Amino acid sequence: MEKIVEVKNLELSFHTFAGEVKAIQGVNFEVFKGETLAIVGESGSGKSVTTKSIMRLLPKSSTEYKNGEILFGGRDLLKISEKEMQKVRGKDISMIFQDPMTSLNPTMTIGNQIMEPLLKHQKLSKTEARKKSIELLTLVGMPKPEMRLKQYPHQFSGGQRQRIVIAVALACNPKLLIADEPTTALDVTIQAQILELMKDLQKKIDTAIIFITHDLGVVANVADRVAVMYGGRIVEVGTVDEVFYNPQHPYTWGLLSSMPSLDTSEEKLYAIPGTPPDLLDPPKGDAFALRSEYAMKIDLEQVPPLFKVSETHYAATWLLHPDAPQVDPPVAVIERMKRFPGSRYYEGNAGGVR
Amino acid sequence: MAEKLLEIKNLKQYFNVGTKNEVRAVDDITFDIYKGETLGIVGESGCGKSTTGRTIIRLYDATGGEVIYDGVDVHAKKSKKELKAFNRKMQMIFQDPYASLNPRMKVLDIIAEGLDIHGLVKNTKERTARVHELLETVGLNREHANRYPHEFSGGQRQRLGIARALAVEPEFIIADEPISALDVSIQAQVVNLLKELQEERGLTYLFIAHDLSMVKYISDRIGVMHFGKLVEIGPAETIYTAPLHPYTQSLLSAIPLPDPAYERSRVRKSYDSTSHKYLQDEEVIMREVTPGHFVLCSQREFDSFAK
Amino acid sequence: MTTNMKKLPKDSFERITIDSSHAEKISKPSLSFWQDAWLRIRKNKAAIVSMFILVFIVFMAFAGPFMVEHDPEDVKVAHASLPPKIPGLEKLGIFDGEGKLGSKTVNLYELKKVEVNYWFGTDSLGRDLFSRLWKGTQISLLIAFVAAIIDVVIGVIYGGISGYYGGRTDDVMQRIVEVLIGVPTLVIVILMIMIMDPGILSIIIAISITGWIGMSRIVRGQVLKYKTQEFVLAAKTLGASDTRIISKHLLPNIMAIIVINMMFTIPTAIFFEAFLSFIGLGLQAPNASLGTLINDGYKFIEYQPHILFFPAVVISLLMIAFNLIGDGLRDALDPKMKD
Amino acid sequence: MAKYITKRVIYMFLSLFLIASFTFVLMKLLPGSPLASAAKLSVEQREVVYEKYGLNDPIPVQYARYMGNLAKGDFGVSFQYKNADVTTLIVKKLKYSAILGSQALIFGTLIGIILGMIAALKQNTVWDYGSTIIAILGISIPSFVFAVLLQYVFAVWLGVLPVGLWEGWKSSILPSIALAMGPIAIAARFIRTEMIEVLSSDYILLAKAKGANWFEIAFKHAFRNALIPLITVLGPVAAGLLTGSLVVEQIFAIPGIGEQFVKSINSNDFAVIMGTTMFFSVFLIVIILIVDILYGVIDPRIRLSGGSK
Amino acid sequence: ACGDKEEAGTTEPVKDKEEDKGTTEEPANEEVAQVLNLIETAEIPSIDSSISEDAVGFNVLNNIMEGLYRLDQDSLPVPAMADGEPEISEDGLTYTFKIRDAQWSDGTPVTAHDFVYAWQRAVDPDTGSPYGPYLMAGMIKNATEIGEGTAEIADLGIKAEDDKTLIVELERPVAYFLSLMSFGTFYPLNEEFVTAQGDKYATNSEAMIYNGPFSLTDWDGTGNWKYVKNDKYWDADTVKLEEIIVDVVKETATGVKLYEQGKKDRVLLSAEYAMQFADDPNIINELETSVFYFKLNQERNGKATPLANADIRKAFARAFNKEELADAILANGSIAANFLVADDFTFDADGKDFRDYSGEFSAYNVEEAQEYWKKGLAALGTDKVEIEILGGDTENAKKQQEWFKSEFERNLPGLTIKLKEVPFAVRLELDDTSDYDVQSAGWGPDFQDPISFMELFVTGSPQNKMNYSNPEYDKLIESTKTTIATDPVARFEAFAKAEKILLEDDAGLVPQYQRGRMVLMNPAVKGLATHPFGGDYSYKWTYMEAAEK
Ligand SMILES: Nc1ncnc2c1ncn2[C@@H]1O[C@H](COP(=O)(O)OP(=O)(O)OP(=O)(O)O)[C@@H](O)[C@H]1O
Ligand SMILES: Nc1ncnc2c1ncn2[C@@H]1O[C@H](COP(=O)(O)OP(=O)(O)OP(=O)(O)O)[C@@H](O)[C@H]1O
Ligand SMILES: [Mg+2]
Ligand SMILES: [Mg+2]
Repeated sequence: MEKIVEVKNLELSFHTFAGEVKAIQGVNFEVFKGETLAIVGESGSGKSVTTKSIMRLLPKSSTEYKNGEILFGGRDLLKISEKEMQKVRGKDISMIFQDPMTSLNPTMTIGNQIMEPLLKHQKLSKTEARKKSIELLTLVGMPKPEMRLKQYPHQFSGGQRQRIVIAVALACNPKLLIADEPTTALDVTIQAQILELMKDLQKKIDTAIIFITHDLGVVANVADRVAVMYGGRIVEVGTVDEVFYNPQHPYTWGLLSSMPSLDTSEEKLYAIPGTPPDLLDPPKGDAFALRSEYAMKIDLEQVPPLFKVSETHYAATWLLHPDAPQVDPPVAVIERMKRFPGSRYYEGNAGGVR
Repeated sequence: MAEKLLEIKNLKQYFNVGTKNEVRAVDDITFDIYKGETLGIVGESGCGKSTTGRTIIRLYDATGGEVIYDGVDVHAKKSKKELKAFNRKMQMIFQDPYASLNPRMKVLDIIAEGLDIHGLVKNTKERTARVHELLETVGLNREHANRYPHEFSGGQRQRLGIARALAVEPEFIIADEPISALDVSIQAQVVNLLKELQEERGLTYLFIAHDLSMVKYISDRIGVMHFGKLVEIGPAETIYTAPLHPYTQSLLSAIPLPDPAYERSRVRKSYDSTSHKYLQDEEVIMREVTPGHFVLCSQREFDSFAK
Repeated sequence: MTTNMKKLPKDSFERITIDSSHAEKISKPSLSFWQDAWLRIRKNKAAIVSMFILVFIVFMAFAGPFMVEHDPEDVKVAHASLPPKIPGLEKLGIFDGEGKLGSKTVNLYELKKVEVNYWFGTDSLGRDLFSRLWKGTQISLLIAFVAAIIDVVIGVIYGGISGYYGGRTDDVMQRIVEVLIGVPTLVIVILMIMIMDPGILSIIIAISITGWIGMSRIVRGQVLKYKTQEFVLAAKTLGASDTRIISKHLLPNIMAIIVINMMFTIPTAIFFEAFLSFIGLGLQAPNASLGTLINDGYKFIEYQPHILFFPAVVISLLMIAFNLIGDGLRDALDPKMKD
Repeated sequence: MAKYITKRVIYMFLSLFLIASFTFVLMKLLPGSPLASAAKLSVEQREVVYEKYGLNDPIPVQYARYMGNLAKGDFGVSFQYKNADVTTLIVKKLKYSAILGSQALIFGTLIGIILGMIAALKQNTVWDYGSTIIAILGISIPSFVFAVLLQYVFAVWLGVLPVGLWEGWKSSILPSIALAMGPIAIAARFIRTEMIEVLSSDYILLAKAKGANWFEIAFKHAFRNALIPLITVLGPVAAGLLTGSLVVEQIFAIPGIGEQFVKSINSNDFAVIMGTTMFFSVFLIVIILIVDILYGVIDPRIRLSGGSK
Repeated sequence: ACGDKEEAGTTEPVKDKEEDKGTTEEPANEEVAQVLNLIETAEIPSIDSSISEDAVGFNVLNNIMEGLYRLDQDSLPVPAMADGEPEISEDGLTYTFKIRDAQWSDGTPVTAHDFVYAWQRAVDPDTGSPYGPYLMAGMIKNATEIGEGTAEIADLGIKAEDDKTLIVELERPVAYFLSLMSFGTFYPLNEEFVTAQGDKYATNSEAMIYNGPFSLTDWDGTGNWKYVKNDKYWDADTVKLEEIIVDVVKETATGVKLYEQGKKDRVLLSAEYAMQFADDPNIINELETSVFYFKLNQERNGKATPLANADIRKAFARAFNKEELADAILANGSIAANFLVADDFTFDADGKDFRDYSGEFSAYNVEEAQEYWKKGLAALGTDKVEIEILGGDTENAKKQQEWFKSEFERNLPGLTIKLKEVPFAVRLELDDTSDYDVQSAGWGPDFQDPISFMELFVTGSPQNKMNYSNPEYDKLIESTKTTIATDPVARFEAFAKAEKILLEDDAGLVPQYQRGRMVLMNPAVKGLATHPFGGDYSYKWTYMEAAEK
C-alpha cells in the first residue's frame, strides 16, 4: 500500500507563560492511501497538535519542533518553506475542524469560500470554479446549490455547515484529509449523516483520512486503523478490530470499558481514576502509570517502547515485555477479547470479526 | 411502582412570547418521577431538555402547567421561606464543568455556599469539616478545598459540582448532561459516583443526556423528547428493545457504539415528522401502550402499535 | 518499530499500587485569580515599566514640591520666565539657564541676577515650575482618580441593575442611555461647568456626567453574560438571594474588566481636564493641573519651551503608562489566555 | 429593512426631542444674560430688549415656542451676531469643520488601520511595539500641543504649509493631521485587538488550511471581521470630528463650528447653543444609524436579522 | 473706544485687537499694492449702527460709515457728513447742521432725513439698541421720555428742515456733543434701503449700503471680511488703500507667526511676546484710554463687607505694586494708574491734559497700607480677613489675579484672597446683584469727556453696584452737567475734586492701570490712525509705502 504520510519521531513543545508544554513527545505513525486512521485519546493528549503540525498550522511564535520529520510525497513538511507549504495546504492535504459554527468566515458567501482553493490551487476561471463548487455542494448533498452559493454561513444549519466545510476540504481532491473532531459538535442523528457522507466520499475519491475523535463509537464506525494517544504519545496502534477486540494497553482497556454498550449491565462501570498528566511537567516513565492499576516499578522509571503485537498492532506498555507478569484486563475488555481470534481469551465463534 | 415524587403536568415553557421569534422550548409535556428512580431524558440538541430541567427547578417561570413536588405545586406563588426549603430538596448538576463553577471562588466557598445560604452549619470549623467530608464523598482530597476551580480537570470539576449539590442534602437532583462535556475516560467516574450516591442516599435523578448508551446504563426509565414534546417514555429496557415512536427508532439507530462489528452492520433510520400523516382532527396525545410505556400518538397509530 | 529488548533489572516488573488519591493530586501551586494575573503581568515588560513610571510620578507628585525650597504658589515677578537650571548639568549644555530673548540666546539667570536655581525654570509670574509641575500632577491625578471612581461606581451600578434585572427595567434604562449617547458629551459637560461654581468639584462632576456610560454598557454586557452562566444558575438553585448573587458571583467576575476599563478612564479624565483648561473652563487659580500648565506653556513653545515641555512629558508618560498598564492587564486577565 | 429604518428614525426624533429639552433646561440654568450690554441698559431698556427676544415669557412658554420653531426647522436668530440666522451661521461654519473632520477621519482611520494590521500580523515584534507606541502617543499628547508642534515644524521651520487661516486645501493639511491623531490611535488599537482575536478564530485556521497566504488571510478573511467593532466606535468619533474641534480650529485660525460653539456658550447665545447642539445631535444620531446600517453591509449575519445587535 | 463696559478685568476684551499691515513684497520703484492685511481677534457681531455695541463692530462702522463728525488723524472731531461747523444756539441747546453733498454707495444722496431716521430708530425701544437710549437719554430732547413711554418717537429732538439741514435739540448743554457725533450710533441710515432689507439689513455685506471710506465685501454675517475702497465716498481721493483683508485669529502665537511670514501687517502682542520682541524696531506701544480698577463692594447680600471699613479700603488701595503690574505682569505698554480718568484722553481748550488738573491718588506704599490695615483690622476686631476677588476667566485675567492674590497676601498680613474667575456674562450678573467683595473691572470711554468715567460711580449708577455713595461726589458730578456745564475749566476742576474724593478720601475705587497695547507693525504701513474712543482705528489715511531697498 502506498504511504501518503509518515510521521516519524515527532517531538514538539510550546513555550507559554507557565513554561514549556511538552505537547508531543515522540509520535510515529503512517497513513496509507484510501484508508481512515482514527486517532483517539482524551482531551489534551495531543491529537490536534499532531495533525496541526502536519499542516504546519501551529502558532510560529510559541511552537518549537524539537525532533522528527513528517514525510509527505517524499518531502519533509517540517523543512519546506512557508510558500511551498501554502501550495500543499488545501491542495494535497486539507482539513476539517470540530466546530462547524465557527469554521466558516461569517462575512463571506459560502460560494467564495468553496471557490477559494479552486481558484488558488487549480487555477480555474471564475465560471469553472463556480461550476465545480456547485458540483461539490451536490456531492455533499446540499439541495439547490446554485442558490446556496450566494448565501452566508449563518443561513445554514450546523449539519449543513459541516457539509460545506467538507466540500471546501474536498475541493481539490486532496491526497490526505484531516478531520479534527468533525462531528463532536453535532447531534447524534446529524453526526450519523455526516459520517456516512464522509465514508461515501472517501470511496469516491480514494483519499486518505486522519480522523480525530474521542468518541469510540465514531471510531468503530469510520476507522480502518486506530491510534490511541495518551500524554503526547501514541500508546497503541492497530486495525480497528485489533484495538477494539484485542486491546493491549491499560489506557485502551480503560477507555473501552468505561463506555457502556447497550448491553452493559454491570453494577459499576470501569473508571480510569485520576486526571490526565500535566504536560508542563510530564511524569517520568509511563505517563499513564499513575492512573493505572497495572502499574509496575519500571513504569515509573522508563518510558515503554512500542511492543509489537502483530504486524499491524503495536502497544507501548511494559505489560507486553516478555518478563512482565500476565495480568487480566477488566471484565468488560475480556468480554470483548473473547470475540477476537488472536486473543488469549478467544472463545471461538462469537461476533462478526473477520 | 414506588410513590410519585414529582408530577409534571402539561408543562409549557415558551420564550419570547408574542414576538415573531417565539420559541416553544417545552410544549405541553406530562410525566411523573418516582421516588428513588433515575429518569433519563434524551433527544437531539435544542429539543428542550435543559429547559425542562430548569423549569422544573424554577430557574424559569413556567408559561403553563404544574410541577407538583411531594404534592405541592412548585410554581404556585410561594413565600421566600418556602422557596428556600424547596431549594434544599431539589438540586441541579450542570452540563459545563467550566461554566458551572465560579472561577473567583475557592472550592471551599463554592461547596459551602448552600450551607451558608441555608444556615446549615454553626461555625467555620463545622463548615470546613462538612466541606472536607463532601470532598471525600466525591473522591477528592481535603487539600482541594483551598484551590480555585481552574486548577481542576473537567472530571474533578464535575465532581465539585456534585459536591455542591449534595451539600444541602437534597432528595431530588436534576443532572443536565453532567457528562457530555467530559472525556470518555472520565465520564465513568462521574456516572459511578452518581450511582453510588443514589444507592447510599436514596436520591432521585432526572438525568438529561444525549448519549443514549450512558442514559440506558444509568436510567430506570427513559423519556424521549423531540421539538419540545415528549414523544415516548417508558422503562429503559423497553425503550431500547421495543421503541415505538419513529423518532425514538431513528435516534436509536443513529447512536454509534464502540463495537466495529456492530457499526459495520448498522442501518440508520431517518425520521420525517410528516410521516405520521396526522389528520386534522386527530388527537395526538400520550397513550399507554404497555404498562408504563407511553407514546405520543394518534388513536390510529395506537391501534397499530397494539398489533 | 522500536521493540528493543534490553535486559531490565528483575524487580522492574514488580506490581506496585498507586494510591488513588495520589492520582487526584494537583501539583501546581494554588494561585488565586489575582495572583495568577500578577504572575502574567509580571512578564509584560511594558506594563511593568509603566507601573514603575506611574509609581514614580505619583511619588513625585507628593514629594516633588518638598524637594525644592520654592513654593509652587510663590509669585516673584523678578524671577519671571527663567529657563531651567540644574547645577551640575550646565556643562552638558542643557539646564544651564540659557534662554532666548528676542533673537539672542542669553543666560537669563545672569541677566536677571538670580542667585537661586530653578530646576525646571519659572513661569511668567516667576513661580517655580518644578514644584508647580508636581502640584499640578497631584491635582490632575486627583481629578482623574476621583472622576474614574465616580464613573466606575455609577457605571457599575447602572449597568449592573440594567443587566441583572433585565426586561422592562433594562429596556427603560437602555433607552435613557441611548438618548444620553445622542447628546453630545461636550455640550453637556461645558454647560454643566458653566452652571456650577468653577473648581475641581465641578470639573469632576462634569467629567463624570457622561463618563460612566461606557462603563455601564460594559458592565451590563458582562452581567448579561454572567447571569446566565451555570454557576449563577447553580447559586439560584441553592436559593441564593440577588444580593448574594451580585456580590459573590457577578461582581468578582467582572472586576477584572472594571479595573481594565478604569485604567482607560483615568487617562481620559486627565485629558479632558486638560481640554477644559484649554477652553478656559479649568481650575480656579492658583490651583494648577497638568492641563493648565500645558495650556500656559504651549503658546511659548518657541521662546520658552520649558514651560510646555515638562508638563507635556509628564502627561504623556501618564497617558502611556495607564494605557500600557490597561493593555497589560487586559492581556493578563483575559480568560482566553489559559497558561 | 425599511421597517427597521422607520423604527430607528422614530427613535431618532424621540432622542432629538429629549436632547432639545435637556439642552433647553441647561441653557436656562446658565448664569448671565445673553446681552453683553445688559448692564449698560437701564431696567426699562433691558425689559424692552428682553421682550424683543421673548426672554421675559415664562420658561414653559419659551420652551413651547422654541420647540415649535424647532419642529419647523427654525433655530431662531443669534444674540451674538445680531439677527444672524442660526441655520445659515452654523451651516457656514460647519463647512470648514466638516472638511477638516472628514479628511482627518479618512486619513486617521486609514493610517490607524494600517498600523493596527501591522501590529496584529507581526504580534509581539518590534513592528508591533512600534505601531502600538505611535498609536498611544497619538492619544497621549494633548491635541493643542500636537497642533502647535505641527505648526511650528511645518509652517515655521520648514515653511512648507500655511501657519493658519483658511486659504484653500493646503490650509487644511496640518489641522487635519492634528485631528487625525485620535482616529489613528483608536483605529490602530481596535484593529490590533480585533485582528488578533479574529486571526485566532477557526475560520482563519481553515483559510490557512486552504493554503491562503498571509495577504489573503489578512485582507480577504480577517479584515472585514475586524472592522465591525471599529466602525461602532468610529461612529461617535466621526460625529465629533465632523462637527469640529475647537482646539485645533482656534490654533489654526479656522472659522469652524467647534470654536463658535464655545464662544456661544461664553456669551449665552442661546439660539446658537441650541442650534449647534441640535446639529451635532442630528449628526451623531444619523451617523450611529449609518453605522448600524453599515454593520449589516459588513456583517451579513446582522443584515438578515434585521439590524438588532 | 466705545463703551465696552467693564471688561473682565483683563486686557483681553473683544475690543482691543485690530491689527494691520503686511504687504506684498517687491517694493522697489514699482508701485506697491495698496492692500492691508489685518487680524481681528473676534468676529463682527453686528454692523447695524443702531445695534452695534462692541469694539469690533464700532471699528468696522468707523471705516465704512460716516457721521456728522469723524475723528481725524489726531483724534480730534472734524466735520464729515456735516458741511462745516454747526450753528449752535446761545443756550447751547440747539445745533443746526448743514449736510454735505455725499452719496451712499448705491448712489443715493445722504440727507438730513437719514440722520433723523437713524436716531429715531436708535432710540426706539423696539429696535433694542443698546447704545441709542443709553447715549441719548438726558442729552437729546425727549429721549428719556421716549424710553419711559411718555413721548412719541417723533418727538425726539432731531428734525430735518430740508434735505440739507438738520436741527438737533438738546436737553442740556453738552460739552462733548460734537465728539459724540463721530460715534456709530449717530451715523445716518437710508430709511428706504433699511426698510426694504427688513430683518436682513446689515446681516451681510450686500444687505448694506455705505457712506464711509470703505465698503465691506465678502462678509456673510460671520467669519472673515474685506474692505474695499468706496468710490462713492465724498473724500475718496484721500483714501489710498484699495483693499483691507481681515482674518479672525484668536491665538496670539498664530498671529505672530503670520506676521513673521509677512502674511499679516500688524499683530497685537500678549505680554510674553511683547517681552520677546522688546527690541524689535517694528514694535509699537499704543496707550489706550481704557482704565482698569478694583470695585470695592461695601455691602454684599445685605451685609457689610470688610471693605465697608475705609481703612481696609485704603490699605487695599496701596497694597499692590502697580508699576510691577504694568511692567512685568501686563508688559504690554500699559501704565500704572493712580487715577480714574485716562491719561492722554481729555484736554482743555489749551490742550492741557485733564490729568494735570487732578493728581495721583493712593499710590503703592506698603508701609502706609499696613498701617491702614492694622487700623482697619482693629476696628473690625479681627486679625484675619478673607476677601474674594471676582475677575475674568481669560488667561491674562487669571494671571493678573494670581499676581494680585500673592501681592495682597504678602503685603497685608492676615488677608486671604479667594479668587473667583468666571466668564464675562457671569461676572455681569454678579456685578448686577453686587454679589462680590472686590471686582476687577475696567472701563473704556464712549466719548471724550471725563464724565464718561466719573459718572459711573455716582450713587445708584448702573455701573456703581458697589454700594458706594458720597453726596458730595454726586453733587460735584451733577454740577458739571448743570451749573457749570458751559465752563470747561470749572468742570475739570470739579472732576478733579471728585476724583480725589473717590480715590483718595473714600478709596471707594482702586485704580490699577491704564491699558496699553504692544503691536508689531509692518513699517511699510503708514498713516494708520488710532483713536481713544469710538472706532479704534481709521484706515482712511492709511497707505502702503514702498519699502526702501
Ligand atoms: N498553541 C498552544 N500553546 C500552548 N499549548 C498548547 C497549544 N496548543 C495545544 N497546546 C497544549 O498541547 C496539549 C495537546 O493539545 P491538543 O489540542 O493536541 O489536544 P487534543 O488531544 O486535541 O485534545 P481535545 O480532545 O481537547 O481537542 C494540551 O495540553 C494543550 O494545552
Ligand atoms: N433563554 C432562552 N431564550 C430563548 N430561547 C431559549 C432560551 N433557552 C433556550 N431557548 C431555546 O429553547 C430551545 C430548547 O433549548 P434547550 O437548551 O432546552 O435544549 P437542549 O435540549 O437542552 O439542547 P442541548 O442538547 O443543546 O443542550 C432551543 O431552541 C433554544 O434555542
Ligand atoms: Mg483537539
Ligand atoms: Mg441542554
